[in-house]
This record gives sequence, C-alpha cells and structure tokens, in this order.
Amino acid sequence: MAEAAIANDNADLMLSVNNIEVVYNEVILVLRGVSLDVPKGALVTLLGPNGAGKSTTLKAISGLLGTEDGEVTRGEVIYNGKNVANGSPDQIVRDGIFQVMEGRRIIEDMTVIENLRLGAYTRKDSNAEIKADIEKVFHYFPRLKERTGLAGYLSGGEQQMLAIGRAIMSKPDMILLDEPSMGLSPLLVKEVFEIIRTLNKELGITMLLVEQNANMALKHCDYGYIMESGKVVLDGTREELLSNEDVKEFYLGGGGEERKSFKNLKSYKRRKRWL
Amino acid sequence: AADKVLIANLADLTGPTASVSKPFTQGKQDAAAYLNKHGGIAGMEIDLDTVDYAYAAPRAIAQYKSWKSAGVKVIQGWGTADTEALVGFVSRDKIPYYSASYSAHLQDPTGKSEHVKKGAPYNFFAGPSYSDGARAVIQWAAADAKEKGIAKPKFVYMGDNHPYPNAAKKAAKGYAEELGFEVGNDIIYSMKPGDFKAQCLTLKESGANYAYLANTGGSGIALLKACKSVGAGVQFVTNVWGMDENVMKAAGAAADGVVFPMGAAAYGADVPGMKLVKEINAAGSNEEHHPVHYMRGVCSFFYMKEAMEWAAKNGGITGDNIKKGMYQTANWVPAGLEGVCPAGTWTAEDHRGHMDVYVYQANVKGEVDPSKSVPELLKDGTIGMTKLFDAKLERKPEWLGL
Amino acid sequence: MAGYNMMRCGEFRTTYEKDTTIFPTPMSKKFALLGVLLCVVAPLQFGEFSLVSPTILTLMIQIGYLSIGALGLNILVGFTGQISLGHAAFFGFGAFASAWMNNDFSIPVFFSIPLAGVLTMAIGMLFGMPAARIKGLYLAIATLASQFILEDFFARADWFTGGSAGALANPFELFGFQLSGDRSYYYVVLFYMIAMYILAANLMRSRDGRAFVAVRDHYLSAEVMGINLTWYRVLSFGISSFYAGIAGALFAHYLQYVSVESFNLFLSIQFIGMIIIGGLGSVMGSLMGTAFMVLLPEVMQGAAGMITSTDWGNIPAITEGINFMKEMVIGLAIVLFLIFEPDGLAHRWRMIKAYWKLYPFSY
Amino acid sequence: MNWDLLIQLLMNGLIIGCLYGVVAMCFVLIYKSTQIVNFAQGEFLLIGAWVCWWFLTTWELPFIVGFLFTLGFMTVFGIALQVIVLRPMIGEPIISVIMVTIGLSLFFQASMKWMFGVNVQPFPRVFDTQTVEFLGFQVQTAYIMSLVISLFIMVGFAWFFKTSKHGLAMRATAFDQQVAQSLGISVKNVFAMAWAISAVVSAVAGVVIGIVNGVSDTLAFIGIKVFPAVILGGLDSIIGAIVGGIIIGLLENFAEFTDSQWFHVGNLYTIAPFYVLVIILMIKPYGLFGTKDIERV
Amino acid sequence: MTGQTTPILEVDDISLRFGGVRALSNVSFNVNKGELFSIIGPNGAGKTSLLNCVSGRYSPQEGSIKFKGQEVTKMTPNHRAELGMGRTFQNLALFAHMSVLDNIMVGRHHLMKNNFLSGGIYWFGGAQKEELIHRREAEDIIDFLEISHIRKSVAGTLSYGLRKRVELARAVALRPDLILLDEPMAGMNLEEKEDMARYIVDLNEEWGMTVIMIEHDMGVVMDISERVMVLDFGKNIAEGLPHEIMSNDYVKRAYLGEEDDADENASDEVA
Ligand SMILES: Nc1ncnc2c1ncn2[C@@H]1O[C@H](COP(=O)(O)OP(=O)(O)OP(=O)(O)O)[C@@H](O)[C@H]1O
Ligand SMILES: Nc1ncnc2c1ncn2[C@@H]1O[C@H](COP(=O)(O)OP(=O)(O)OP(=O)(O)O)[C@@H](O)[C@H]1O
Ligand SMILES: [Mg+2]
Ligand SMILES: [Mg+2]
Repeated sequence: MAEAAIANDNADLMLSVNNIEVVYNEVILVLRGVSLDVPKGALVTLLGPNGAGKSTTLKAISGLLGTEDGEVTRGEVIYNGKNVANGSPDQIVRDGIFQVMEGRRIIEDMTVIENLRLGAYTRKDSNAEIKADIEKVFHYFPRLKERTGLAGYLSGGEQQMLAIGRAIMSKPDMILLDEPSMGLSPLLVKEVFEIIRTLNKELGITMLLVEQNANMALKHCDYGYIMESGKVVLDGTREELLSNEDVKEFYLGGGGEERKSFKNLKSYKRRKRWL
Repeated sequence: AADKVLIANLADLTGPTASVSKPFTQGKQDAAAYLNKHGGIAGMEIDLDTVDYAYAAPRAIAQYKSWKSAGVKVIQGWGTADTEALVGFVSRDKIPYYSASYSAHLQDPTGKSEHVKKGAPYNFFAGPSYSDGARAVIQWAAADAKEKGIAKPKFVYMGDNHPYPNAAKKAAKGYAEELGFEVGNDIIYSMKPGDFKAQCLTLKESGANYAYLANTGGSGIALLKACKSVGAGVQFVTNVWGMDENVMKAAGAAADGVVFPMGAAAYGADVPGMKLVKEINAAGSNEEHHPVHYMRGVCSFFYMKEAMEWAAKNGGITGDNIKKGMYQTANWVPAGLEGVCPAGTWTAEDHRGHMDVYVYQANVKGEVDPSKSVPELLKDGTIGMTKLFDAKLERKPEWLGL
Repeated sequence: MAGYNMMRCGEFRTTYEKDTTIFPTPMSKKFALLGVLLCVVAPLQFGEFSLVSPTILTLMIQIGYLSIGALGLNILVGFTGQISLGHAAFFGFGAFASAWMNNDFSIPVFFSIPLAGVLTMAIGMLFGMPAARIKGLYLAIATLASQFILEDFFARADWFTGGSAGALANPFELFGFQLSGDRSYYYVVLFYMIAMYILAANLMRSRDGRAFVAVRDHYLSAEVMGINLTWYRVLSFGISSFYAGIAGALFAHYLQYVSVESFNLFLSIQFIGMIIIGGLGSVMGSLMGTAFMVLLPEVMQGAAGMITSTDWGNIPAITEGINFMKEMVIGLAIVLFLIFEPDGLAHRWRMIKAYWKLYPFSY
Repeated sequence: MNWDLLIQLLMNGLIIGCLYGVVAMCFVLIYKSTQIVNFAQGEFLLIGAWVCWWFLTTWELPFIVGFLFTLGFMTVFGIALQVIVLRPMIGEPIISVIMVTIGLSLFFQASMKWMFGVNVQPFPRVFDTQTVEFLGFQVQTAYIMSLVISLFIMVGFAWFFKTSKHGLAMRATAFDQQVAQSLGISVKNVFAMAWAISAVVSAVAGVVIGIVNGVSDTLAFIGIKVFPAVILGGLDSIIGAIVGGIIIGLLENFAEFTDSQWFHVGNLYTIAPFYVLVIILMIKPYGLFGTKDIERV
Repeated sequence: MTGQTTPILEVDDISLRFGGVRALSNVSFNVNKGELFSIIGPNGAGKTSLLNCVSGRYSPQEGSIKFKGQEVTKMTPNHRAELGMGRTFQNLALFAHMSVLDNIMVGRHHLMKNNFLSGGIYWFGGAQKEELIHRREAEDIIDFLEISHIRKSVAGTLSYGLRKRVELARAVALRPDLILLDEPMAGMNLEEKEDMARYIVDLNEEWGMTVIMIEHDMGVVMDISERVMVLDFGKNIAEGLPHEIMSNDYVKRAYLGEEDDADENASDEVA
C-alpha cells in the first residue's frame, strides 16, 4: 500500500505484511491475502467485525499462529527488512515485536509484580531498572499497586491493565495491541488510549492496534485498515476514514442521518459489504 | 531328513522374573542342544521354540494358542502367571505342561484334595512344591533349634501379600506348629525391593529365631541387608527362588548362613550325574558356572524327555501318552542324572513328584568385590554353598494340594 | 477431541433426527456395518480353510473384552476429564465378582456377567467419591489408592477371590450349551462389545453424555448451566467401572481362571495407553487403541521370531538381545506414535476425512 | 506399648521419608515447568544408579569422581531426551506427553536390562562405615548423604522458583505455553532445563538407593511409590515434596508399628498411607502446599 | 413494558470479602419482574462479584438473596439454574471442545429428563423423542441469534465476538426467568453491538425475560435499560433511571471521566 508511506511523514517502514494467507489446522483458510504497512513510529489501527481475522493477522506477525496450529501459507511478513513469517515467537519478541493478546491472558497463578517482571524477561537490564519500570507501570495504573494477591483474582479490567503493563515492561520497538479497551470503563478507556498515545509519541514505540472501539481508535491513529472476512477492504489516513460514509455508518454510528437509539432499531441493518 | 518334534518353551527373559527364568531356561536349552547332538528324543530332532512372554499372562495365552495350532504335544512353561492361566486350557487340550511354578495345588491331578478346587491333570513339575520346600527347611530349623538348645523356638513367615508368596503359607505355618515351633504373626514385605528396615525392626522385636522368606531373590536381598543393618539376629530360611549365587553376590555378608531348599544338586556338586550336566553345558551355552536354577531346568527337561520316549514306544507321542509316561516307574531319575535330580514318583492320583529335598546353606566370607563375576567369586571362595542334608518328607495324603 | 464438526460440511439433512445419528455420514454407517459383518464371519471355518488362525482369534477376543474396558475408561478420562490409575482393579473386581456369584450362588454365567458389571459399578462409585472434591492429577493419584487397596483386598479375601490359589470361573452357558471354545466364546464377546459400544455412542449424544463433556470442558459454567457436578463426577466413575466390570467378567469366563496377579498397576497404565493412543473422547478410538496395544507385542514377537529364524539367528549377540530389543521397540513405538499423532488414531482418521470434505474453504 | 520400637520406626520413617522427598522433588521439578507427570521417573533413578555403578566397577573410579561423572552424564541425558523426544511434543495435549513418558519407561527398562543384565548388582563399598549410630539407631551412611544433598537442592530450588527470572519463566510456561512464548520465553530451553535438572536430582536418589540395596531394574518402582508423597505435599511445591515424603515415610512406619503391635492385618505398611492420603486430599484437595487452581469466572 | 412491580430478585445488604479485598459491602437492590436492569461501575468495583453472588458462584459473608421470593443465598448454582436463572460470563466460559449446538443443548439440561439409562437405549427409552423436541428449541434460539452458519463448528475455534453470542444462546437455552449478562458487548464493533442490543431487548420484551446487564458502553446502557445501578468500591453508589444516573456527577467524575468535552466512546450516542 503505497499511500501508507506517503501518508506518513517519515517513510521508512518498520513492518510490512505482504498479501499473506493463513490456514488453521491445515484446512481452515482464514486470511485470504492481507497486506498492510506500518511505518516506523506510526500508530496504525486495524478495524473489522468479529471473525474478520484481525487477531489472526496479529498472531501471524508475532508468530503465535504456530501455537494454535495455524500457518502462513502464502505471502511474507517483513520486519526491519527480514521475513519473520512463521518465525518462532520468542525470537520475534527479542527482535522487538510484543503482542498484547486478546482477552488479557495474564499468568493467573502469579502476583502482579511477578507478571510484570515476566514482561521484562527478554531484557538484560539490572533489577534496579526493572524495578523502576514497574513503578512506572504502577504510575500509569495506580490500582494495580494495591492488588497484592494472585493476578487471577483481579477484575477483568484490572487484568487488562496488567496485560498492557506487561507490554510496557518489555520495552519493545513495536507493540501489537489486540483490543486493549475491551472491558474497560469509559474513564479507563480514555486513560488507556492516552497511555498508548504517550508510548507511541513520547517513547516512540510503533503500534499496530486492533480495536472495536472505532471512535477511540480512529481518534488516535495515524492510519487505518478495515478488514472483513479475511481481506483488507478499505484503508486510509485518519481523516480519509473519518470522513468515509460507510465507516461512519458501520463503525462510528450516526453516519449521515441522525443516529437511532439502540432501542428503536426495529429492523436489523442489512450488512453492507465492500465485496 | 530326520523328522522333528516341536517342543514349546515359555520363558520370562525380559520381565520381572527374568533373573531366575534366565538360568532355568538356559538349562532347558542346553539340554535340548545336548540331546540333539545325541539323536534327539526317540530319534527325532528337538525343535525347541523358546518364547519370551515377559511374565504377561495374556501374551502367554496368545502364544499358547499358536503353539496349539502348530500341533505342539508338550510345553515347558515358566511361572505362576502363565501356569495358572493355562491350567484350564492344557487340561482341556490334553497337553502336558512342565512348569517352574511349584504351587502345591498343581500337584493334585484329580482335585480330590479339599485344598484345591479343581484338578490339574496335565501339570507337572520336577522338584519340591513350595510347601514341601518350606517343610524341608523347617525340618532343618527344628533340628538346628534342638542342637542350639532353644526350648520354644519362634517361627515367622515373611512375604508379600500375593499369590506366589502366599502359596506355602498355610503348609509352612501348620508344619512349624507340628514341630513345636511358636508361630508369630506374618510379616509382609513387598516383592518390589524397597527399604525394609521397618519390617526388620518388627521381626527383631518379635523375638523370632527363624524367619521364612517367601518372596523372590530381589526383594530378599533388600530384606537381608536391611535386617543386617538393624542387627536382627534371626536365622533366615528361604524358598527355592529366594537364594542363589547372584543373590549371595548382591547381598554379600547379609546372605551368609541363609538356609534354602533345592530341587536339584548345585552345579559342580560332587555327584555321579554331574558328568552329564557338564556335557550338557558343553553342548550348549558352555559357561564356566550356572546358578542353581539351571539344574532344575535340566531335570525338568529330562523327565519330560524320558516320558516322551516311553510315549513314542507306546502308541506315539501324544499328550496323553506323555502323561502316562510320567507314571511308568516309581522313584525314577532320568538316566545319567543320578544325584543331580532327586528320585521322583508321579501317579495318576498324585503329582507330588519329589518328596525329598536337598537343603543347602549359603556362605559368604569377607567382602564381595562387585567387579568380580560369580564364577570368580566362587573360585576365590568368597561365596559358596554347602549341602546340609537331604530332607525326606513323607507322602501324607492330607498334604496333597496343600 | 470433538473435531467431528468438520466432516459435517456439505452434508444436508432434512430432519433433526437424521442429523443426530451416531454416524455422521451415511458412508461411515456403511463402513461400520461392514466392519461388524467382517467380525461376524471372521471365525467361520469352511472345512479345512478358516479365515483367521486360532491365534488371531484369541487376539480378537482379547481386543474384544479389553476394548470394552478401555471404552469405560475413555468415558471417565476422555469425556469427563478425570484420569484414573485404578481401572485394572475394577476390571479385576468384575472378573472375581462374576466368578464368585456363579460359584457360590450358582447364578448362571449368562446373568452373572451383567450383574458383575452392576456390582463393580457400585464399587466404582464408592471409590469415585473423592472425585466430589479432588480434581485433575490429584484425583489420578487418589485413584492409585483404589488400585492398591483393591489389589490388597483381592489377596486377602479368600471367600471372594480364592486367595492365592485364585478363583475358577465356569464356561459361558446358553440354554445348556457350553460356549467355552474360542470360536463360540468369540461371539459372546462380540455381542457384548457391539452392545456396549452402541450404549456408549448413544450416551454421548444424549443428556448425561453432554453433561460429562461439559464438566470436563468448564465445570464452573457447567454448574451454572444446572449440572450437578458431584453427581456427574461420581456417576462417570460408576459407568466406567460398569464397563470395566463387564470386561473383567468376560475375561474371567474366557480364561475360566482368575488370579490376583493379572490386575496390577501395569494393566491400569496399559488401559490408559489404549485410550490415549486411540484418542481421548472418541468411542471408536477406544477400540483402535486397544487393538494397537494388544497387537504391538505380538507383531514384535513375530518380527523377533522371523529375525531369529534367519541366519542372523546364529549370531549370539542378536539371539541374546532380540528379546530386549523387542521390548524396547514396544516402548519406542508408543513414543514415536504419539510424536507423530498426539491426538490419537481417531483424530488422524477424522483429519483424513475432513481434508477431503472441505479443503480449501471452510467458512 | 513398645516405645523403643516406635521411636526406632519413626526414626527410620523420617530418614526414608527424606529419600522419598528427593524423588518426589524430581516429579515436582518437571511438573512445575511442564505440567507433565513423568512416569519414567523411576527409570531416571535406575539409569543414574547403573551409570554410576558402571563408573565405579568397570572403570574402578573413586566414588566422588564417578558420582560427579554420573551427574554430568545425566545433565546431557536430560537435555538430549528433551530435544529428541519431548521437543516435538511441545504444545500437544499434556496427557499425550504423559503417555510418552510411559513409553519411555518401557524403553529404558528393557534397554537397561539388556545393557546391565537382569541380576541385582552390589555397589562397591562407598563409605567405610556402612551405618552410623543415630540416637541409638543404625542409619545407613548413604541415607545421611541423601539427606544432606536433598537439603541443599531443596533450598536452592525454593529460591530459584520464587525469585530467579528463569524460575518465573518455568512457572509461566507451565501455566500457559502460548502466553509464555508471547513474552519471549523460549519454551524449548525452559523444558530442556527442567528435564536436565530433574534427571540430575534423580541420579542422586538412584545412587543412594543403589548403595543401600544394590542396583536392579526393580529400583525403578520407587518412581511409583512416591506418588502419594508428591500429591500429599502438593504437585507444584518443592517444600511440599519433602514434607510429603517425610509424612509418607512416617506413616508407613507408624502403620507397621500399629500393625505389628495390635491389628496384625498385615500390609498396613503399604496400604495405610493411601487411606490417609485420600482422607487428607478430601480435606485439602491440593495437598498441603499445592497452589489452588484459580476458580474465577 | 411489564406493568407489575413484584420483585423477582431481592438482594438484601450482602457483603463479600476475599481476604483483605472488600469486593462488596452492604449492597442492596431489587429487580422487578420483566425489568431490564443495568449495573455500571469502574473496573474492580465488584460488578462481576455481585453477579457471582446472585448466580451462586460466590456466597456472600453477610446478607441474603431472594429469588422469586425464595431464599437462595445458600443454594448451589445448579439448583438456582433449575429455579430459572441463567447467565453469561465476562471471560468466556464456553465448552470449548463441544459444537455450538451441543453447547446450547447443555443449556437445556435441567429441562430434560433422559439419563444414562434411557439415554443408553436411545431409541426405546423415549430419549430420542425428547432430544428432538429440545433440538427444535435449540434451533429456534440459533435462528433468533443468527448463528445457524456455525451451528456445527467447535466453540473453541470461533472468534471472540461469535463466542460471546454463543454464550448468550446457551444462557437463553435454559429458558430462564432472570438472565444475567456480564459485559455482553465487550469486544464488538458498533454494528454488532446494535445487533446484540436488539437481541437483549427482544429477550426482555418478547421472551419476557428479566435482564440484569453489566456493560461499560454507556450508549447501550442508556438506551435500553430501564433502571441503572452504579457500583464503586463494592458499594451501591447510585440507583435510578438512566438519565438520572447520567447526570449524577459522581458518575461523571469517577466513571465516565467527563469533563465538558464531548466524550468519544459513547459521545454521539448520548448527546
Ligand atoms: N485456532 C483456530 N482454529 C480454527 N479456526 C480459528 C482459530 N482461531 C480463529 N479461527 C477462525 O478464524 C477466523 C478469524 O478469527 P479472529 O480471531 O482472527 O477474528 P477477529 O477478527 O479477531 O474477531 P474478534 O473481533 O471477534 O476477535 C474466525 O472465523 C475463527 O473462527
Ligand atoms: N475470587 C476472588 N478472590 C480474590 N479477589 C477477588 C476475587 N474475585 C474478585 N476479586 C476482587 O474483587 C474486586 C471486584 O472484582 P470484580 O470482578 O467484581 O470487578 P468488576 O466490577 O467485574 O470489574 P470489571 O468491570 O473490570 O470486570 C476486584 O478487586 C478483584 O480483585
Ligand atoms: Mg480478535
Ligand atoms: Mg467484571
């Protein structure tokens, strides 16, 4: 996608996914040729309905696909100039890509601190520095500090915070975020996006963000892609997408005409598809 | 081409009982090799089909079926597992089964004894039953106690709570009482060697003078060692599988003085039959020495051989005729094995072949050097065994099957 | 496990009834019937010529009763997710129970076999009680207790097991006919096997079967869905023991002799091997796995025999080692098999079918 | 009541218990990092014992040297085993992996018998005093050795798992391999480490038993025998393993005592611990120190 | 809306502690029959815990819970289900290895009679007949929730959003009088939320189920719920009609974090 580069001021790509095809269990074809580019330091978002293949795309990048016997059967994932498709996940993390998986996935039988320390597993830094960073995470998410018990007993949202905190701990070059705002209260959603922006703008961490909360995502992103049933169907800069009628209608709500209340949608919308 | 006779030979070369099955099987294989060098059985070459069933009864059964369909007339079997599992089949198919499982209840062909549920007409074995073996060593113990002047000697039966060790329990304890022993509570120790100091402490505390070990050698070693370390001053007597050269080597000083029964003379013993045994060895494995179980293997095979020869002369080799062949003469020893196998008598009502038992004592002098082989140790006299006496048990009808 | 959904695609059914058959496709139904037919004619003898040798026949009988036991264990492990290391003990209990009822109360074998199943079921539920509280591997080890406790019980309870001498079991009788020969007894086993497998297949597509799987997959939400955890955990012990009991009884009346020695921990472990190799949670898998475990040693035996019969047999090193190699290969075969097919035979079978059904488009 | 005997038995229980504890610890090590219950544990002990025996008899090395060589060998063995056999199984159903260990145990049993024969072989004299007096009770010197070593090992691992980053990695891997990988943990290396460590510890126990009872294939049975100890302490607790071991050891001997003094049932020694085990589990379903599963929805 | 105001659920100041953590302290509220009742509150406020107390996963240290006028505080979850209480979970709790259909059929469990005996002899014990009847029920639900295309696929392999929908289907299959939904719309995009909202409204209006819903999307909450309760730090902060809650400034501050700027995620919905 050329305009991706153009769209972004600094043109050098960090990650570019070229027309990949993903198959699960040797039989279930899920991605049918997905391509997307993530420029260095950009915040790119990936939207789409359930089952579109967003998480799969992220797993294909981070190499976690292999752990669910899925496989990239075609195309390539170029990260800093080298193809990491079907690479081993731990190596990819060392290379600097860190995925925050969908649905929290914290280590339930460890404490919050231990979880955070695991986030820093690949770092060579001294304990002191790691301790400092843990404090930083607590600064972002104060209520985590109070939770001394096992992480498994945290509330859904608290677990989500911990998951993001873990990503911060690993000081990656690039973070793949899978629905970070899921299950967070409105206030926290704002905070989380603030943090994401800070990480992106201040620490210069490149972000690929999968979100259902299109409003928030499009508000913060530089560039966006929209997937449906295993294909990228639309992409553009923030402005382009925000002004796109279909996006307005299906993702932001209240496209064009005055938005109906959730209660009075008597007839279901017929899904309009781009293909 | 001289026609062949197929003889089935079931062995446990890899399973839990391998350590004793190996020499026993070797005995039979050497015997077969020897006989084939000297015209086989009744002019027929022996085709000895040795199969390892790793002490797994189901595998024994499957093997039995294929042998049966191959028209086997006689089987050399092995242990409790296979023998018990096949009793029914062999008596239905009329195939004599020479086993190394010496449970007394296999000695009642008709099932008239109140101790057994069903007769085992086609089961034979050479050597004393577990019960008679126990009786023999208890006899010795009684004499020994008298000698030492122990007024009321105490006897304890030790073994796992398992068919094989329990086989001689009733008989042994009954006989011990008969001979005026005070019989203490049984002490149970697992067939799987572990740490048996607990049992030894109990034994020590029970103040027993004589303890009978009913397990196989492996766990016996652990027990003897443990009891030595807690210093339980008890005279041990074992069953026929409880003691041999390897056990002496492994147990070392702890095995010294243990008394045990044997169904055949020790290898190299000074008896007329030993000449033939040496030739058998030469014809087969040609080892420097064989453990005691080898000898019973040889005897078992030769008893079968003579029965088969009789059968061949009297209406051909069939299971039935071989069975009859066993009954022909009283107090018989296979030609050439005099003094090796005790004289045996089998009748249609009573398969208690051997009522007289050789009683031996193990002696271990000084420290055993583990890097030396058993023959070496025997040579330098570190380990050895001496024959104490021949126990002659009377053929009591009420003992049949007990 | 439940990958069966995959073979459904492209199959259209007109009624729900057709949709809930045991056999996912008409093809598989034909296959099954064919299999049964083969089993029925297998032992027949035409004059001199017979389809299977007596050895094969015994092996088939062994596979028959063992696979019933394995299926029982699979209901416990595969469906309800509770590992048991004491299955052999229940198998043994069934064997003794049937012999005992037949000998001491002269209940005809025809009835004593199912009765043994019921009795074992009761015992199984008793020993299953801990499952109410204990889970996973902790439970597995707790069942190890039932193995040792029952084994010890067998060795002491002379009245029940005949103690060290073991118990005699009478041959199977039907209207005064003795079905003791392999050929005739084979049909007894076959009948039971088919019956028990159909029973299981039905169980799995009805209410309690689903409850079992639900308990395995997510017991917390299962409870919220109105499933009584304790009851179903214990019940699955009961049902698996019922199968074990039947299998044991069939074993007893086949051998016509039962000895304590046969029911040790090793057999329990073998049972587990059968269902894992066959495929956890797969009814047919239990059968395949059993066949694998029973035939493996025999095949190895045959191979060993062949090698020794060649002039290699004269090389002492080989004749010495062959038996050990045989045992080693048995272990190795299990390892390799699982490396290449960790989900068991049944799963591989499904994948093959699924592959042809819906490649390359699934959704 | 016979106090003297009771004391002696309990002493014995304590010492054997520690040995059980060491073996139990091997299980825990594997389980903590891979969730696998290693049914080939007994064979690990056996291999350790045989290899050491071989060094001492055939090569006639002094004990210390031979022992260290053995530990070295077992490290390699553990890693090799993981790389060749268990690495392909990463991510597969745990139960299948457990079955693999069963297959392995069959394999090793046979191969050991083939290599070293089926007879019990005595160890050369290692300590010039086979037993030492201990509160008026004869204790095999070897057991003292195992006791000391096990204490070291135990403390070491307790620390390792609680604080070291690799310890955490092991626990994380055990909890969820996918997540562990997403954190950059190389599951492969973690497993290799776990198996190596466990193999080494097994060797220690194996050698000790070998010294006391001599080496033979039946030595492997202790692998099964310590299951109750493992569970009693809690599958994933190092401390628990030792405590569980000691408790089982004491139980056995106490059972033996009551049996010999009053009940005369016979075999309480082997059976009683199981009854107690079940009762304790009914009260504490995760053993004494095992961590509960999180039951949160 | 349903006129009568007989409470179907009465929660009388319950408190729940986990060691130190006070998850709930003296929470009381009633839910009337046929109502659509929402619970909102910051993360860790105790919403899920509250739901767990109602559905029987946790038992509160103090207080009592009445369902249909019946004391259920000490009752086991499965018993409550039989009384007509269904729920979905915040972190998915499907039977991962079962097909979607079987998942739903499990929901029918307490409404069915056949057991391992009659089930074993499927055709003769009347099990088949019963299974088919309930299968029809299940299919109705499948059609209603538009998941017929994944009827036979294994639940564990579905995408997050679909799984959520299947969970709803499973809960509906119990035919509960009271259904508890824990963040049913988490991880869905607008379009899907609209559908989900639709289903919930229909369940409430057409299928006559009383609904208790935990949800963070204020837009949805405001639009479809009749009454809203706010939890924070395990306490019942406020309770009332949606617009009342929206104007409650504690909620604005502690939950929505609204300064005056038109807020995003729920913004134009609420305007
Ligand atoms: N492990 C798996 N095995 C088989 N199919 C899978 C697997 N994981 C995902 N799928 C299928 O791949 C498709 C895309 O799944 P994916 O999780 O990527 O969707 P998504 O865009 O993340 O949806 P959501 O927004 O709900 O998370 C879905 O149809 C799902 O059923
Ligand atoms: N089983 C438990 N053990 C210990 N603490 C628990 C347990 N369950 C919940 N908690 C604690 O209780 C508090 C409330 O948890 P709960 O899940 O009810 O919050 P919530 O309102 O659902 O938050 P969210 O909206 O993020 O899901 C949290 O701080 C959590 O840590
Ligand atoms: Mg997703
Ligand atoms: Mg919650």
